[in-house]
Amino acid sequence: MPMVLLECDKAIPEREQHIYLKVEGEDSRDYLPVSNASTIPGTLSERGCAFCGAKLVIGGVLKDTIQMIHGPIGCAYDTWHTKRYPTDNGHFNMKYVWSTDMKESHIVFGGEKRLEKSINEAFDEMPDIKRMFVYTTCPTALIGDDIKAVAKKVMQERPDVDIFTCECPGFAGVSQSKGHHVLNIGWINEKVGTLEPEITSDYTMNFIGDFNIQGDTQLLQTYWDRLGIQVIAHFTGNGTYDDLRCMHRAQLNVVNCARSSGYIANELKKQYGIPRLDIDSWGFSYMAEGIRKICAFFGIEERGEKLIEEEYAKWKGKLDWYKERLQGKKMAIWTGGPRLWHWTKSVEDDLGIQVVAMSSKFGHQEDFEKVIARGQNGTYYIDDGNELEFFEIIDLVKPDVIFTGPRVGELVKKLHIPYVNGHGYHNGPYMGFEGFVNLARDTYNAVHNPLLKLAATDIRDDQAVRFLEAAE
Amino acid sequence: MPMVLLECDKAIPEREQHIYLKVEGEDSRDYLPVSNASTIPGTLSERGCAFCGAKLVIGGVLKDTIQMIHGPIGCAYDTWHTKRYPTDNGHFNMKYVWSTDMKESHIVFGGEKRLEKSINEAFDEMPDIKRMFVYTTCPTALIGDDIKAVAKKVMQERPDVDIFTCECPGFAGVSQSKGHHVLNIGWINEKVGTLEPEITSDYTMNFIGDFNIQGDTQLLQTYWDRLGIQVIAHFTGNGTYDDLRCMHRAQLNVVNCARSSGYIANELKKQYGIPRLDIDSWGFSYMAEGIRKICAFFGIEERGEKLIEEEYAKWKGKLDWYKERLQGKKMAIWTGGPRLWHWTKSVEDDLGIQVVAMSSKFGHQEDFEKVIARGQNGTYYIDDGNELEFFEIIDLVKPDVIFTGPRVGELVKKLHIPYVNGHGYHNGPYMGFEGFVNLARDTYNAVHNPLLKLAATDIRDDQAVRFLEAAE
Amino acid sequence: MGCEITTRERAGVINPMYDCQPAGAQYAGIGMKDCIPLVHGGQGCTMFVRLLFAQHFKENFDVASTSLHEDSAVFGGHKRIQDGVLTLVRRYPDLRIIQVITTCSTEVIGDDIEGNIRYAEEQIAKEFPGRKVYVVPVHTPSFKNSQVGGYSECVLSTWKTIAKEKVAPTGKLNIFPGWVNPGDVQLLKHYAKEMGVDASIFLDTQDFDSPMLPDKSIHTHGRTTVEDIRASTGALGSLSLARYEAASTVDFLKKEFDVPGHTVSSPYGIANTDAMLRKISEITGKPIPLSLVEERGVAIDALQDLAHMFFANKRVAIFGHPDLVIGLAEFCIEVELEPALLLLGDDNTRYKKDPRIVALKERVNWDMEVVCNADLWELERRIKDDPKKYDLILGHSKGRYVAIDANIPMARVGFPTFDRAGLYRHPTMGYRGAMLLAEQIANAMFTHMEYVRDREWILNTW
Amino acid sequence: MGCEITTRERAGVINPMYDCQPAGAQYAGIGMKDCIPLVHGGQGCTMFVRLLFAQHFKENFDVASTSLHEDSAVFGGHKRIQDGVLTLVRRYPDLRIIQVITTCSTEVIGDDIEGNIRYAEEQIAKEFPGRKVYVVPVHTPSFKNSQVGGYSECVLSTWKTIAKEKVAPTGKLNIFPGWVNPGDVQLLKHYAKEMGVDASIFLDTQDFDSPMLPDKSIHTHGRTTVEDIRASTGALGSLSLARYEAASTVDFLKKEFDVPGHTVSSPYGIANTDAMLRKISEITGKPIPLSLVEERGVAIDALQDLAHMFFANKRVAIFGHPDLVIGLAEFCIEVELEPALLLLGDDNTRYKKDPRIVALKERVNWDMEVVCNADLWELERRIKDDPKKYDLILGHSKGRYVAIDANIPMARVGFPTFDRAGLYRHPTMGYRGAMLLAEQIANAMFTHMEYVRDREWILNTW
Repeated sequence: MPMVLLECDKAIPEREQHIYLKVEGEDSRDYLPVSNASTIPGTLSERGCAFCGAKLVIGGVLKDTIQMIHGPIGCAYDTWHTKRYPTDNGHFNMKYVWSTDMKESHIVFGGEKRLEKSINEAFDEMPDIKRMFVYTTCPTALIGDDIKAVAKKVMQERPDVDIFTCECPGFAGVSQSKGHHVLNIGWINEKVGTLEPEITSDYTMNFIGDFNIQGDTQLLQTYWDRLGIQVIAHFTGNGTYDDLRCMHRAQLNVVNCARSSGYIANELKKQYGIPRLDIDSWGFSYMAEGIRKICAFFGIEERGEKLIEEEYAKWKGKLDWYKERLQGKKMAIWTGGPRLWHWTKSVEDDLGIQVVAMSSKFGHQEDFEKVIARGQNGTYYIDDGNELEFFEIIDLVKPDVIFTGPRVGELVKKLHIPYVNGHGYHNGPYMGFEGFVNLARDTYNAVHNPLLKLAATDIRDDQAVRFLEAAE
Repeated sequence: MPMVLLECDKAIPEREQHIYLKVEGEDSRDYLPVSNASTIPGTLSERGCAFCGAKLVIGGVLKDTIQMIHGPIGCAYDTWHTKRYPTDNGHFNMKYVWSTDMKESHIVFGGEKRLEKSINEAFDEMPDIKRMFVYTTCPTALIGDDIKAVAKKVMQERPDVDIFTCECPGFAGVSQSKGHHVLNIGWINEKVGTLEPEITSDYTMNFIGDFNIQGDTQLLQTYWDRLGIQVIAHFTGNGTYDDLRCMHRAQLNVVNCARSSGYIANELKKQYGIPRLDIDSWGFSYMAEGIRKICAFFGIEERGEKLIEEEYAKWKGKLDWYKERLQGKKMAIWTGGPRLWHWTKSVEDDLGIQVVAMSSKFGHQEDFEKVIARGQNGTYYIDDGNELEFFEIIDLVKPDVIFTGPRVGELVKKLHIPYVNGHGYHNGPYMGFEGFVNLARDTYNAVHNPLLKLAATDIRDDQAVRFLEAAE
Repeated sequence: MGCEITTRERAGVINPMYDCQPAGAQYAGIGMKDCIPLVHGGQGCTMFVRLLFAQHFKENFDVASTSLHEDSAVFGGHKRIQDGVLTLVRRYPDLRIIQVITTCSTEVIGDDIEGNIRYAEEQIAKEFPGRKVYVVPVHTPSFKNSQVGGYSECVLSTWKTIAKEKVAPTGKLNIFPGWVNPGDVQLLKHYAKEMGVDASIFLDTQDFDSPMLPDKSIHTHGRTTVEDIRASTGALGSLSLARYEAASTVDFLKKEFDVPGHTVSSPYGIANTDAMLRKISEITGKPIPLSLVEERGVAIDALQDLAHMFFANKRVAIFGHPDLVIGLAEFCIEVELEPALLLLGDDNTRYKKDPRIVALKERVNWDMEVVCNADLWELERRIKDDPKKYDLILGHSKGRYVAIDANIPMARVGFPTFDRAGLYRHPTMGYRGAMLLAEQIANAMFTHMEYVRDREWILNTW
Repeated sequence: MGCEITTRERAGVINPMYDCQPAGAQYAGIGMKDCIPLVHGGQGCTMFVRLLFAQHFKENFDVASTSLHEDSAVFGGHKRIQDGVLTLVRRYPDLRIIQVITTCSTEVIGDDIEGNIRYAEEQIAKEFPGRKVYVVPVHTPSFKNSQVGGYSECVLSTWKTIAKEKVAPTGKLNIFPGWVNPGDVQLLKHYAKEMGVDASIFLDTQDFDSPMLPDKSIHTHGRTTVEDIRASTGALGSLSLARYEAASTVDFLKKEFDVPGHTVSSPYGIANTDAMLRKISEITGKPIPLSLVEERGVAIDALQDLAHMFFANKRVAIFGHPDLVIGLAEFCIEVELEPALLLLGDDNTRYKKDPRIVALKERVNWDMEVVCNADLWELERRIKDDPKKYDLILGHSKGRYVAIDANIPMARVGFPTFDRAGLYRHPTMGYRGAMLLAEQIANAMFTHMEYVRDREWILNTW
């Protein structure tokens, strides 16, 4: 009985298909949780919407691009100040959101004029910016505004600007994952190949599916620089709009997050024949393996070994200090999807941590295949976990730390369980060698926080005893 | 009966001789308050000590000089963070105090060795600083430490340093005024003439008795620059130790604060024949008059007129805006001494303010002569006023604003009277044309503070009325 | 000199000040006990609003979604409403209130909210005989109004659904503070206690600042119960402290149940707090006690230390909820700060006629602008044009980068204030709130003086 | 790794951490009602200390001087003591306590304080029959100890003078918090109230934060009365919260009047506050109520948001009063801050053997220094040598320029804190104090991140 019906799910028995407990001896391939399926209404799931999958996760990372959201104000307001992807040009991407601020009359009479005006205003107000993404949202999709036509019109009138349109309203698909797909496919079909890059190295690649969370991209870039590899486009961490138009010229596509960006890598292979190489950037062993694979592709193995050696010399001792102190700690991972499989084995190998429960918001079948393959026995693998399930799972596996978002972090805090920000990190970057030491440090600090012990104390507890003693 | 025995002074009738009420028709010269006399113990006077008169008021202003206080820790601690005299080199003078931290054993066995060690340490720790003042304090004076001998020894051993010693313990004299005197005379006798200045203008002067409170000196310096007059030494606002050694080379001594620094001007006249010219730097009419006098001395009247004209054009309108709104307001001045006579007529002439009571901490006879000559009828002139007297005077004259220190400001606040910082200013500088507009602005803001009206309201007051109305 | 009232001229918004209506409705929903709002729309409409609350309060709040997908866009979302409500009722046995909050999409689709609620209620009655769950229809299309109106709408709808009959007189006073912080709720309770007034704070969000307890119990939700709401019809009066967030429910209680309705200016600053206490005294017949006179005196004493020395002639830009912005402007004038720009962030046309705005307009003798339907770009652009235009910014954290990039001191106030620790815990209302805000403003200015080395030495002694 | 305990090696002091003994004695004196301390020394010894109090509290406090001059240096200051006392008694009809506080000069001169006091008392008896004024000899030569010892000495001497006999049991608990802020006194009163304990806070300095009142009355002085002091001999126990500031008077009450004496670590941080409450519970037999469990939980909840995310691995330099510094170091460890430098600012040799210091020494697994008899140059020099040595400074405002010039965030705590508004008003002790201090630390760090543009974007969501 590796599929689990939790107590709290008695009223929604279909949830049994989404929760898997890996058991020794059984063939886990028979028991893949159902994933990428519609959420049961009213379950307090953790999922976001397709729009945010496109805007917030991928498009909004770009450092030189206006993100015009065609809809009521909330879609803009809500996808602002929620992410931690800095840029090397002052974080333009995190400072602004743009909205057409749709009102009832535009719903009734159509919002294309308003969109056109908003686009022009935005370019006028920010004259240094020449690139834009335009997104539909639920109501503008429902009323059928033709945002492509508007974008085209503006581009004709303003030859110095370029606009990409993304039509994935919040109700599309079952989760943010749909937005990743729409944006990937749209971009490859409409924008890749429309600009030629300057080639400065014999070795060129795109780095795909890394969003520069707390500087991940910038840290890894120091490796590529040392290896002499030119990254033509970062999809999309610290990236620019025009770099992404040049993706067709790379010799290799290196993919970190296959879930958000595998589509474009596949298309680049299909349309341009560029090979796809998947690596893991989190964890010492994985990172070293990734560097080796890339260097092998380019035939620069010795450079890779030198880099790895230098990095190990610098960071391995620190990692081991933490490993010694984290050995045997139990961790839960409740994040989007791929990080489950990126992390479960790397924290086990590099830090001696046991991952006891994982919940994915928007992982697909291939993600669960990977994570179950890499994960341990006795661990719960959950698709689209909800709040009551989280409580029950915590009771079952008693994790010492949970990698999840800040809100859920606040929730589990009440249960005296510390969290580490599994989306935006506590104090990153977490990728690469240095980054994984950061992850280890944050985990150590979370687990060894003296407040947890204090929180568990009821200061009234020993009163009876004390009164007795006092009376003696 | 122009000398006044207040109700609160019935137990100390000698205070009658210190409080004068100027009355129409009487010859005020017959009724000068007794001043510069010993304070009655236990009266809660506002006076400080001679040590602070030297260290805090004059010596500590210098921007390049260590102020070594030979005594227990309090004398250093207490004369630190109490003044607002910035410098153009980063406020070294306000950031540090130095103490020999005398302990009982040094009291018993003598503190000269400790002083020597402390001096050397201070120079060692701050190698960029080569100048020092050394002060005795009450206990080191009482045990008879020879600080001059120690200073001499150090100067022999460290030829690049120069040290000035000032022997005025806190118990010397009746107030801080004694310290001004000791420092003035000591400096002229020991240091003036030991260095020659570089002369860069045909017109040279010392500016004496201005301590750069909130940038006074720096503001006035812009005038001297525009007039082409070289200021050889500022005694001591924003000044340097070595500049003060060159005072003998000025053609003219311009004195603002005669109380703290008249002595040195007189000695410079006696010993070097440099003429002394007293001016007032606060107030439009006074400042203009002062500039005219200085320019007349140098024969550069037209430059002076141009300056005055430019400044009037720039600031007079602003002054008048405030004058219109301050007309008839009643002000009390409770400060050190000279500001009483500097301000009483200037606020009357320039702002239409009536000064209704003045108390001087350490003014001498000549100060009271001046202030009573310049002051109005119906005004109280008080020497060394104390707290109960302040309360009573406030009841008598009901001032709208009091120019005094922050502590007394906090006291009168409870009586719903705003204060303006008469020592360190609220938001200065206050000297010069721009400065007097600042003074006007701060006075206006003090007097028109809506909180004063709110403070006077008892929110319970109209309850009876309201309950009645409600019942109807 | 003088005050100009304008409206944003651009069509688009760059950096909005308010979230949309459903967000405000959700904020109201979490203020009640045994209640989980159910947002009928895309999942993002819930997920990000829950995150927003967590950013501000550092707490998790429960809000559910109907998880609208394409099929609902085509065939309607009826089933998802019904399933959502029933799933909640089934899995949360203590649940007593569910607000069904509509969004832009479901309003465009035109789902029959009331009909589906009726159906769900029938199901509940069948499945859980004897259990009463109030399912509240809350119509908050995102393309109307803003979080401000959404909050008001959800409170009103909940009252309409639960407060069905006039109960016997309770002797209590209903106080509707609007969208405020737990610190404000605690302050109001404290005032009521000092005055001996039995007050119900609607909504009682004190536990939005909730503890970690040894028994691991979770109390992060409003304290306002079904019983409290029902009892409000028997109160001796209702007091609205927020024209745009609270007045509608006060009016409802007046019209439907003859509960006398009162409105005062939002109690920001001394005079507004005076007026509130006097009004409470008038309604209840309870005198204002000495303790509050003293508390007031401590606040005035603290303000007086700062006003003419540090605050006078400082030009302030203020943005946030309309009642807060207006109240803060009034407070500013009390402490000699000059409100120079007020930004009100939605298309409510009543602001221009708000008597408080009119009074401000008549009162100021400096340049002042009130911009309606404003976004934060209005602020940023003015500063770009004239970097010295403002000396201080008062507003919520969404405007933080304007202050950071322009190097202008900013005191965080309102909602959300995610970039400072603990602010939600302290009141802004009342005497204490005025004092704490002034302290925060002063300390922001002082810190600024230090970082830019601008007369920081003046703080050595003042 | 490990903790080193050293002593300042220089003879001289650059930027002292503490004022001299008479300053501390004056601070104690103003904590009593109908009391004006009379400082026997130069006028500066009073004037600047009064200014210091005003800098910190933004209030005026009454302290008198004997205005020592040269003649006294030669002939002795007898007359000035007598005149000073009598002038005070004559002009202040409500006056009941006068501490005659010696200074360096009058101790060197060797004036017979006790003799002169006897003489003055005789004069008072003659002139004001039936009026009792306690004239307290307080020997506080400036060349011994520091303000810390002076505070302790003045409290002890006052008790010795006034608490002359054992009164009937009062059922009260004496709490001696040491030199703390009005906010701390209010906190302790609140705790006592919640526990149903009738406590006397010695000294009760709540009104050091005093109001502007409509009647213009002035209440800026301690609330501790002659009666309170007398009644302390009948208390069911005394609790010292500060080893170096309060323990001596607790010992006196024990030795002279058999009042059971108790000492706990100063209640900074959670665990120390736990210990204090448990001790109070133990002494009084009153249980700790749920309300304090909840208050504690709110504080822990707030701290938990900050500790491992922002505080962990941050190296902290701490200076100030010894009990405060040690308590703050213990608090730091609770929230994952690493105390790296503790500065204790006088020549008290007992610090090195303080069990709390010994425990810290055993506990830390990072580099830590404790410098005794330190000045602020010890801090500044270390930073000049290694600008990255500390990430945070905790201390009073006398050290502000170290932080400003080295660009290190600093939270102001202790005495004096004149460069921030309102700090004295809030507690540092107790759960709430720990929480507020953590908020202040976090907000200082956050502001710093913004001004130096160091990952300030992380605050968008945490």
